[in-house]
Amino acid sequence: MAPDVDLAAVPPGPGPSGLEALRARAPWAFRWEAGLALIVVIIGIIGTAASPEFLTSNNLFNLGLSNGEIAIMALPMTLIIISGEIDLSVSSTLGMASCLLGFLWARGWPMIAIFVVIALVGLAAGALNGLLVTRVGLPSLAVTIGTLTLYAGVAEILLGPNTVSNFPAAYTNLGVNAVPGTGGAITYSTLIFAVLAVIFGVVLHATPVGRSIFAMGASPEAALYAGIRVKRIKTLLFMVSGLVCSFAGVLYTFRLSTAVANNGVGLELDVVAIVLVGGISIFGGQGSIPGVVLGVLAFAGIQNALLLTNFNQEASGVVAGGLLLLSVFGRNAASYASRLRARVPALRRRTEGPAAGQAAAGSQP
Amino acid sequence: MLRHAAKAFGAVQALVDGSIELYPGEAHALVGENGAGKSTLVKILAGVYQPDAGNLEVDGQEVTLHGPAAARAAGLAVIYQEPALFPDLSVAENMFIGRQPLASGRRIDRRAMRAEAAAIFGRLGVQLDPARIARGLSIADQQVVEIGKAISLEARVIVMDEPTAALSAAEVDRLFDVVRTLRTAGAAVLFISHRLEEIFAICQRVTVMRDGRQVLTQPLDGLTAGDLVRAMVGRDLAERPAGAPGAAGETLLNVERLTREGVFTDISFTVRAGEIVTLAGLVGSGRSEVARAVFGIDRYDAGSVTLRGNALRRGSPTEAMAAGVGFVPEDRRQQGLVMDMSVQQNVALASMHRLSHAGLIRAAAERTLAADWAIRLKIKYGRLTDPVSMLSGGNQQKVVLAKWLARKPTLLIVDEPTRGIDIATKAEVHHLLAQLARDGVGILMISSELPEVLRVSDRILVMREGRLAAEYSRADASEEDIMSAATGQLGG
Amino acid sequence: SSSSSSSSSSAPPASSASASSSGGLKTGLKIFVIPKNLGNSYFTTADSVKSGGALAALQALGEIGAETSGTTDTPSSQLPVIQADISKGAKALIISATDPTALCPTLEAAMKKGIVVVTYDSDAPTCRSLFINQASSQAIGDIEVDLLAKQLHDTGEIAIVSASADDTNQNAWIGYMKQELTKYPNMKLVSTVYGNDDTATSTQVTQGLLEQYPNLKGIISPTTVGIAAAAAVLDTPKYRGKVALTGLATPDEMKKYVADGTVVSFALWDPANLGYLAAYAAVELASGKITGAAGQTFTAGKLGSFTVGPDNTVLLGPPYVFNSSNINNFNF
Amino acid sequence: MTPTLLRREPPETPAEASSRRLTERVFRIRETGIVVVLALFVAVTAGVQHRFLSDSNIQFVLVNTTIYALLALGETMVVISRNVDLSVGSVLGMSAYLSANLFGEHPGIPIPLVFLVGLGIGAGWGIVNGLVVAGGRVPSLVVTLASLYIIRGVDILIVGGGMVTANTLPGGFTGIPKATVAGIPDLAIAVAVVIAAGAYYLRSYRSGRELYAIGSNPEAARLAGIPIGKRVLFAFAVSGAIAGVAGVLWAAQYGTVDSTAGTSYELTVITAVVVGGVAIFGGSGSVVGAALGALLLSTINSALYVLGISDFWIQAIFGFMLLLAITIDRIISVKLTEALRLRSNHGGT
Ligand SMILES: Nc1ncnc2c1ncn2[C@@H]1O[C@H](COP(=O)(O)OP(=O)(O)OP(=O)(O)O)[C@@H](O)[C@H]1O
Ligand SMILES: Nc1ncnc2c1ncn2[C@@H]1O[C@H](COP(=O)(O)OP(=O)(O)OP(=O)(O)O)[C@@H](O)[C@H]1O
Ligand SMILES: [Mg+2]
Ligand SMILES: [Mg+2]
Repeated sequence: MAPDVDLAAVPPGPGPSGLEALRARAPWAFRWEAGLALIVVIIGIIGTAASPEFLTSNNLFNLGLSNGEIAIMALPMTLIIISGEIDLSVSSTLGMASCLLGFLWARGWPMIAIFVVIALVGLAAGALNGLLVTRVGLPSLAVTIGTLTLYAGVAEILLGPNTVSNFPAAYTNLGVNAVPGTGGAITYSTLIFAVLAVIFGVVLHATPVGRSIFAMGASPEAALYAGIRVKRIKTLLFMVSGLVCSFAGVLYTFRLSTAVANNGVGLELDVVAIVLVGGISIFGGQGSIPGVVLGVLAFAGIQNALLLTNFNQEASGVVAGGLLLLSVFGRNAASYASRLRARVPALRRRTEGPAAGQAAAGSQP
Repeated sequence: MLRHAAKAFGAVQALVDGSIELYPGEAHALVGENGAGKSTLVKILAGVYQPDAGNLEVDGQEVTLHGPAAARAAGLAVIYQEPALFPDLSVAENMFIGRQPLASGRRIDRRAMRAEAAAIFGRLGVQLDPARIARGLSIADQQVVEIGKAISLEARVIVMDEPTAALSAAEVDRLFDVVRTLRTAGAAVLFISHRLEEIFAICQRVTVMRDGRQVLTQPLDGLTAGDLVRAMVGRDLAERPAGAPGAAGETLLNVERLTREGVFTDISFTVRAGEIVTLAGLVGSGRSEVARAVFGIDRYDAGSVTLRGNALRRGSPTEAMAAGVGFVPEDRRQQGLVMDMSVQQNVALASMHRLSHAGLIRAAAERTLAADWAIRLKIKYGRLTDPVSMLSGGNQQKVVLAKWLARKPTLLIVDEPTRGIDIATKAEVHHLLAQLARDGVGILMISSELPEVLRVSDRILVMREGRLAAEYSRADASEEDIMSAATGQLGG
Repeated sequence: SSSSSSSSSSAPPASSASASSSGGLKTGLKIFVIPKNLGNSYFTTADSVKSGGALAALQALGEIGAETSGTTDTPSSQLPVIQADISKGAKALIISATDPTALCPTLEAAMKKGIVVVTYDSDAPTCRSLFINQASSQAIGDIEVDLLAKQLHDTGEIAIVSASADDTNQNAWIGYMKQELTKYPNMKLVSTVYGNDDTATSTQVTQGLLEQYPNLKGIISPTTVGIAAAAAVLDTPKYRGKVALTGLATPDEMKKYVADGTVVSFALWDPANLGYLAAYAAVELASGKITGAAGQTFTAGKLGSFTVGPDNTVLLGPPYVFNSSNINNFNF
Repeated sequence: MTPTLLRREPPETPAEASSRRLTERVFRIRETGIVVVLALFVAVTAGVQHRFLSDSNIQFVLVNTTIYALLALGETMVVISRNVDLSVGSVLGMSAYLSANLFGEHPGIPIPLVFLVGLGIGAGWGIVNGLVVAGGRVPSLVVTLASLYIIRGVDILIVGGGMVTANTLPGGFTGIPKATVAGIPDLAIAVAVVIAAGAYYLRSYRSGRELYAIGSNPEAARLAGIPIGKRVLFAFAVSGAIAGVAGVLWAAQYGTVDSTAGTSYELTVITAVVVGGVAIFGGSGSVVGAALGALLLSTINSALYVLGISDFWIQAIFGFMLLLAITIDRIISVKLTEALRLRSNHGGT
């Protein structure tokens, strides 16, 4: 039995245990957010190196301008994905609000009244998503693909071939001017995003509702058994999403001072991409608002850096996709590291570990 | 046989030195407290985990199991502690997945597959439809399917990790018959259970584990339950009295003619403050459904549920909780816990509002609450911030209990509260329930384990096929009465 | 000038060797060519060096030219690019506007900075120094109706397969088509449908027309994607020669269908020449040789000389008609 | 390891037989749900506009369906395994251009070879997706969302502003979608056969069933020793390969190919799959259903155009129809599970 004794005597490797200690002391260092922050910094450095323009207030302004609405829509999307659902209708909700704005303005409605209507319609659009998902019990992916078409269709009905663009300068300037006292670097949409991010962050990470959202995303049934109003909260989330997106639609319309049927078409995947880059698990139950904020920075930063360098714009998709992959792998790299200890002695079982186990984890949409 | 296996999960040293030897034709018991490392050892045998150290021999040949498939090929079949079925596949397919009987051209022969499944259920004496999809099967039915699967493998070593946890007397007897036939067929059976009487009923030898170590292995005859417990716990276990029936007070819960089409019919009973009422009966008799309906998880078609005279809205757990009802469900992994969440978050999950100030959850309060209950229930964990999935089955069950006790409920519904809980802890839980009762809490318990039922209940309601079959007070109830009422051999 | 340019617009694009850089033009200017979107073959022909478009001209004139744009033809994808180009220190922008109102604030800002803005293919009237017009909207509308009328002997139901319903060019042309149709009382425009410049959609709307109007005799599709899709649908014995098709298309797209008789004739200008002319105009402006005022003239290399018309617009020339007799002289 | 001993056991009990009939009906009814919707829709449309059922229009609809139906077949295999493939549209686009471009580059190249190339391109990308998902322990939605961007980007880089025009394509090639027997497009028949084969594979072969098992409960699949990685990889490879072939067909049907071919097809395909009653979170659903879903979509589409609905209303109505279809289908399936639950409790455990 000598060999047995030897085997049994094998002490745990020092390296991993050191890692364990570090993990215990500084868990944040192992979170994806940390890696993402690093990526953002790197992007900043590369961008500046590539073009002196990169960090100028003027460019930051443009950057904020062209990403404001997407960033804002990413916030409710974050909550929805964490709760285990998804909302692909964000872009068409934006478009619908935009067309509604144009439609009513062309008919001489007062702006305030228009805003109220848009808010209500946004809430209603979200409610429809929410009810179909929670009451009828349809998968949100399917439902919101449907409403993605439906709301875009409503936009078409509203404006048809027309373009409305005679909006008062007082409003359209919001899109062109910077927030006073920010050295011309901060757009109003950026400011709004910042404020909303704080609100969403607090709600998600510090309130019972936020905790409930995590719970229902991780295990709907257990959440139900804990007395959490899963259906109600989910419906509310979709309504919030509808509201925020229609608000983004207003911003979008004023920024381009144009209301036209195809406003916002195709943004939905960008929004989802940003949220995922931000480290939100597509299965729900995991993620953080700071992560998503970093995700926005990374996404917008890269796109903008590409524009400033003479990089072939056509390939921007390649880079965006790359970033997305990096995010999922980066997220795992963090967990690989923490699982190192379990893996080290098990290197001999190459055949089992990765293939089987990981596919099991990986094989969900 | 497995020698000196060790397994660690991160900081947790699940298995320090687990060794076990199995011989053809023997039923070998493996016992130990929750978290002793039994399931871990099982999973090593099954090739799910690779041991950090130690080796495994089959017929004297050292083997390394690269995965469950390899273990199966080596002739090991395993019934895991937590049933893992494919809800969308038929029961038969669940049993034969990956090795379905084939017809010409490597096509699957469905008829043969169903016939084989039916045959096995015949042996187990259960009436389960092989063509039914697995979704919606009760825990018990799921366990039955797992057992059927293991048998169908006709393996030489069959490992059963708490197969009886969800079963009630009738099914257990059937299972034991099967175990005996397997033994006579020359197979080795490794049998894990927290019910010592079962151990003595069918096992010849026993291995006791404590804190991941094998502390004792010897033939059972000559050993007493006391010896085993001492070995498991490492000390003498003071036999706690379950506590005299508390003076039952005002009527808390009043269930009137509750009916849910096809599941249960015309259920009426009351639970008074300070009283422990138990729903006994065979698995599948609809007890959990009644409990779920009372708590508001399931809707019911007719009848009423009133707490302290005011009616509970149907289908609203939130309202039931607000009214002071707590519910420990039967399936801890699906219903009781959010597996990805930390121990502490799970304990706090039902008390978030109490723990929050100005709408914000106070982290400190959350931690103290969790720590407090972890101590009171002797929960074994690494860090309060570890995911609860890291805890052993029994310890997970304690976390569920903690979650509800933390709410100080006036009526507590517990569905199989001691499922998979070791003997020492079980005594604690019983004591706990009795104490709660004494403090005036009304308790509605569902249990498939008759000794437990008789031990803790003030009143016992027996259900059969969705109806109330009989009612006994603790004084004049016997296992025989209850069994006959549950199975329907009731004289008149 | 119109005659000279029309003759030259029919000439196959010559290699930029023949480019004679007329005196006094600044060189080394940073000039960005911004089509509605990238990956659009029409604009690639208009811009690329290979086809002798804008970039070829800029190269010949010794400027630093680059083609930039978003990947979808929406203002929100074009705008950041324009802003970036300004940041990169452009001296001139040659742009096809996806949406004038959306782009104007930015383009005006650019002009304030002294950057020359020339629009081509699609105008942004209030915020550019010059618009290079491929052909007058009237001429385009008229010629397509006339081509179809000739095939239908002035009688029958016809329909229009347009791009997107909010495309300013399309709507302008369709407007003039309706005007021209008044000359043909027996030709009836029964429907206008939109394929959104998406092949699959254009195909389905065409199929829809055929089923909905069994007596349909002709289709006009003033967009290259639309006409290609429609041609593919009509390219069966059932419809060939029975439903006439014309519109705007590049010769290459139509060669097969002209050969097998699905399409008899269609119109277009030479996109490469359009870009080429725009490039020269931009350089002339950036060199201060012209201001873009009506009546000024300048020479655009191989295309000869052009005169700025009303509304600071330069007209490339009348649309050119392709048919079986000449289509094989072209490859773009 | 199959226990042959037990084969000679008494045949199934009546209870079992009846139950099997019911469970089988479940599957059939899943499809009948869509068939009913489809029939209703066709009936109504034809009532308003009889030419909707003209030979030519039936051909149009069937041909328009083929590409989506094919893609739906591959997507279904992926979705059943609790994954999703968002990259089909991009793969189709790249395959369409590269394969069609071959005719120009090598005039006279045999058509079957071109199809092989398309299949190869698709399978290649599919395998990449599969390897990353199965090997990298990363959620497929993220991976294929990334490859959606990447493949399209690469495509645009390759194609630039270029395009393949019909004149470079041999008549035999562009003729493929137009050939018919007895008024039915050959292509539609071929696709129907392929789908039938796929359905049979998923229903009656171990590896097919294992895809369902994986989607139904990945953890259990692992414990059951199912080679998850291999199966998932296979599903993605098939999905990719099919998208590749679909790309070639796309070129054949439309004649003109630029870098935008197949843009945003992924959502339409997933819609078809879901409308076809395939559970988006894996484990259940059938290829036939998905194909019917695709047929329903293009029928609705065609109907709206044939009826001459104003273009500005079409999209809205289409979206509405989608929601209606999945809602109806959902209601039907709920009724069925209810029936199942009641039954099982009469059988009792
Ligand atoms: N996947 C895991 N990750 C981390 N720790 C684990 C894991 N599985 C088990 N453990 C730890 O290992 C120890 C032994 O667990 P195990 O499940 O083997 O106990 P057990 O004897 O089966 O208990 P029970 O009787 O309650 O099932 C426990 O302390 C548990 O917390
Ligand atoms: N979620 C479900 N959907 C459909 N049927 C179910 C579901 N849960 C249980 N059933 C069925 O309802 C019947 C009663 O359920 P269950 O087995 O929970 O009763 P029980 O007496 O509580 O048994 P247990 O001892 O497991 O608690 C069983 O036939 C079971 O198959
Ligand atoms: Mg265990
Ligand atoms: Mg139960």
